[in-house]
Amino acid sequence: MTRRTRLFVAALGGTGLAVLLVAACFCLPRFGGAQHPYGDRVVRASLARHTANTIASVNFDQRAFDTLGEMSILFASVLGTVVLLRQTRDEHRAAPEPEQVAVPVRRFALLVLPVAVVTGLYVIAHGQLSPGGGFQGGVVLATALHLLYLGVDYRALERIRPVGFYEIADALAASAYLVLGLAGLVAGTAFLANFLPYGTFNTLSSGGTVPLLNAAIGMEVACAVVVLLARFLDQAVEIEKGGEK
Amino acid sequence: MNGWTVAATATLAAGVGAAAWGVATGPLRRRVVAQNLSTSLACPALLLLSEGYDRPSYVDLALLLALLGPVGTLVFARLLAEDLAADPPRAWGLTYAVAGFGGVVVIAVCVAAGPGRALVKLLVVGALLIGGNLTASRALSGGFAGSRRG
Amino acid sequence: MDDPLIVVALVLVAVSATAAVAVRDPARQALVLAVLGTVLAVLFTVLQAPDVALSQLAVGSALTPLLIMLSVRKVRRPQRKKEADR
Amino acid sequence: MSVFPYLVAVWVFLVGCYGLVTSRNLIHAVGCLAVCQSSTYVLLLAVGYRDGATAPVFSDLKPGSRPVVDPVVQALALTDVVVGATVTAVLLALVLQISKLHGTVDPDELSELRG
Repeated sequence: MTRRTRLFVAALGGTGLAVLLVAACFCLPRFGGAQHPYGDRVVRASLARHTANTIASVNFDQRAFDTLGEMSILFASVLGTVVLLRQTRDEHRAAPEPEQVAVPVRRFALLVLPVAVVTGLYVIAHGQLSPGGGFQGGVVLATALHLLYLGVDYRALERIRPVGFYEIADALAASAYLVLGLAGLVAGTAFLANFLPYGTFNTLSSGGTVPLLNAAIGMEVACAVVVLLARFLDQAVEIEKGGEK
Repeated sequence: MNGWTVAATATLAAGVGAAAWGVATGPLRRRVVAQNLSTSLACPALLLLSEGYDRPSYVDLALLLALLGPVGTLVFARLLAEDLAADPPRAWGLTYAVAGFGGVVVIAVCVAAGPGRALVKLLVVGALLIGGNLTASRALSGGFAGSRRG
Repeated sequence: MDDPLIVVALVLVAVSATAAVAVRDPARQALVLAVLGTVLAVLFTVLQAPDVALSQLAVGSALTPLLIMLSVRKVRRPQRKKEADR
Repeated sequence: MSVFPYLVAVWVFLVGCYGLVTSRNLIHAVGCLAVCQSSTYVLLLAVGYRDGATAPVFSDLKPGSRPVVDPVVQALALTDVVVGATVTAVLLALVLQISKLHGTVDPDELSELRG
């Protein structure tokens, strides 16, 4: 198919899709309407289970099975990236050269790094209370580590980031989520049911299994992002085409 | 709507809107500066919104943006160092103006919040916001030597 | 209640999404995508979804740009090496 | 106002699709796909919004004192934002493989290579 026919077909399909989507918009419930039957029920259920952040309650309690699916997509995509970006036989590793970074930038990076790590842990730990949770905090933690690459150089990052360790931790976190789900079965309820005591409303230990599942997801996301970025950094910085020199 | 949300609307429409325009057009040196300023303008807007909605927990958003916005700019400064070395950005007047605006917003929100734990968090956000903005600008205008790799 | 605020945020999202598609160079597109991420986070805050906004900030401000810029660097490098050899 | 947010979501989705079809660089195409993804978040959150309501996060709010928006759609969008980023990473890894094998990331040149 030539470029022109392809564009023509795409324009035809796009116009049809646009008409259908716009027509569908006028059939949706009014923006800002007061009718939210599921939302109202979820909020009631979440308050009954002493979880202050309703969204965390949906993610890690009422729809925890759904999150298991999301987590397996995450795990599969990390696996896919690791397989796709492995070092092939016709490539070799070249040691990265040290980077000259301006002093204020380097100081800023080294100063912000611990602050970012603490913020990441804070966001994970308060997931069931205030906005945040494992997904967000995990990304912040992983990004924080890469300040070393941005502010110092790649060798500094490699020293504190044994990729094998993060790969194992990633798998451990994924299985921790499963084990917590199975623990529900052992306790005599259902898979991924909230079987722990709910605790006092609006404290760190409230919500039963929510903080535990939240922590497992936080660890999973942080390790997954570190492993992903490690593969990309390897490709962009170290691995070069050509045989062993 | 109250005064806080009106101020946030103005910041978004004028400030972030201009930054979005700046990042989409013009030479590379203008685009990177616009990207840096977009985060340092959105952060005060988030603080204003938190105050306007009367929800102290929304301050976490501003905290995260003040923390990660400069990191994003460092990414570009680092990986575009060679392109930027040929044509470094020179927009210190604008950068200081935006940093000053961020400072004013942080002080206003601090006054409204009053003493307490919330104040400490707001001050941390303010320090990260202004320090991050200035450091990221410094990194853009020749913070990296632009070596071939590393 | 906050209609003008929502409209401004929506317009900003539409404009930066259009710009992200119209800018054809991947490195410059990554810059626009970073701004799009920030603007989306503001829109989510305005729509009273701070959790989603946090997610978007964490991903959009540093992670996605880093991934794209590293890919651009890797794709560009063989070409640059050829030029250096010449 | 009652459909404007939905229309913005439709616009963002279509503009992303247009970019995908006309892209001459696979990395740019992956970026366009990220734009398409973001349209779904806009649509979901617009469906869950309620006039004059606030977020259903009760750490700094007395339950029942203010109306709250729908948390279900937020939970859906929240996980997808992070998972979508890792899927973007897989696509970029595929692009890197293509660039290694064929020395180009232009989809048109790639289809010429195949013949």
